[in-house]
Amino acid sequence: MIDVLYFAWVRERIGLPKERIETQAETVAALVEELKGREARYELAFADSDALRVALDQELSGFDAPLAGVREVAFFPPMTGG
Amino acid sequence: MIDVLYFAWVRERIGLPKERIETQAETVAALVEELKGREARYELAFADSDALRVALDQELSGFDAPLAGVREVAFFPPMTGG
Amino acid sequence: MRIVVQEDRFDIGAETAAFAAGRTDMGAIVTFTGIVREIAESPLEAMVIEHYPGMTEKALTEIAQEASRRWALGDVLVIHRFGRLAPGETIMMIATAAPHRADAFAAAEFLMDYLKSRAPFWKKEITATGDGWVAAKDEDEAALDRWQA
Amino acid sequence: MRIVVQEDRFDIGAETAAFAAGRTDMGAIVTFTGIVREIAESPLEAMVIEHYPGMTEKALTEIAQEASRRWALGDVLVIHRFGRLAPGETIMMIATAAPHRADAFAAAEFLMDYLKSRAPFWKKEITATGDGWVAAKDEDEAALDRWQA
Repeated sequence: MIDVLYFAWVRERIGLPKERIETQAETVAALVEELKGREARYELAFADSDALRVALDQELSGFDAPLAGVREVAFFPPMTGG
Repeated sequence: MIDVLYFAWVRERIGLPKERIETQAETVAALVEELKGREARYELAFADSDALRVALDQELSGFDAPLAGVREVAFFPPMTGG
Repeated sequence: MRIVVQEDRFDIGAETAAFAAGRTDMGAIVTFTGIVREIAESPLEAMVIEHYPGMTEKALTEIAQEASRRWALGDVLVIHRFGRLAPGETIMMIATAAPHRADAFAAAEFLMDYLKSRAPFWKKEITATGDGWVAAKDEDEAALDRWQA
Repeated sequence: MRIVVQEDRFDIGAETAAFAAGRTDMGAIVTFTGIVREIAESPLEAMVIEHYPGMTEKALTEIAQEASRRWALGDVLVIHRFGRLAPGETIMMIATAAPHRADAFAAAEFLMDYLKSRAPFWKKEITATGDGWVAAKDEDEAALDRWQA
């Protein structure tokens, strides 16, 4: 079981800020493919992965990173703080 | 007649902040030579002209600048504001 | 080092004065303050800032620690708000204290460049004609390049 | 634009708050504050700042105008004190307001570099073992080179 968090327009497209997922995906990229296969709103949210960033346990990461041992995955657009 | 002002250690070496001078000097450099010829304290203050700056009518200037029309000449070390 | 993430307003005057107070060992204090700006094209009603609680504080702390490693700093302050802000309201501020001005300035610019693109905040503009998420700028990402050793 | 040369203390918190207040057109405010710093070698009793009344205001105004020509600024503030200051006291501050942070930062650094070496102020350190005029640093003169077009 893994917590998946969504922020900004990723959250809006998927329609929820957080969910718990049972997955066998070994990498972030595999998890994204699995989610895209679920429903159109996931397909829409993850359509352009160049426009997305991912954090694993609150550290910025790459889409090829392994999910082994990870408790929290977050997907969001590029940050616009400051 | 021209007002001559001294600041910081130039003022301390010469022993006064300001004086009025009657001079025929055509440039700053000529005025400096004239002052150096007056007394030892001027000689001491103007010994190293590389360490000095000059302003003519409150604008930074060069030692070769003409004095024609100038009302106020100021001599001082490099600035250390901020 | 002080890192604050809050919804409430803060007083940049009081924060600046408190940050600078009693520093006889630091000659230079630099502050940056970000303010919600009116946009000329369409009247801005509000700016809504979303963030990632937990990761935000962690990311800001790491950025401030990296600045302290790179420059001789005496102290760093970061305050960043989230929630709904009106035009003219203060979004965030940073402050750096250093013995010399070059370090205080460089660290402040570094903090801002990293905070813009690496701290998990997202801005949404609310206007009379609709809402829209602020897009990240290529120039903000490019600004990070100058800090690569 | 506001240029102030004064002997009295000033409140950097109040000045910063007043400078930033009500700016819905400026997204970025940068401030720099200079503080009298203790010197490790010999306990500093005071810093005495001499200036050239008349020329000081003129030079600071010209430097601020030049900054406004080079960058898109909304406002500039310069406050510089003279007279006798104790360690920890604020010597001076500058503030810049701009739509974008790069302009606010660049203008603030430019103002400081020029103010250091081109505004007629001279510092004298008063210590228990004697007094001495602060020598201009080569690095401060060199800092001006980066602004040559």
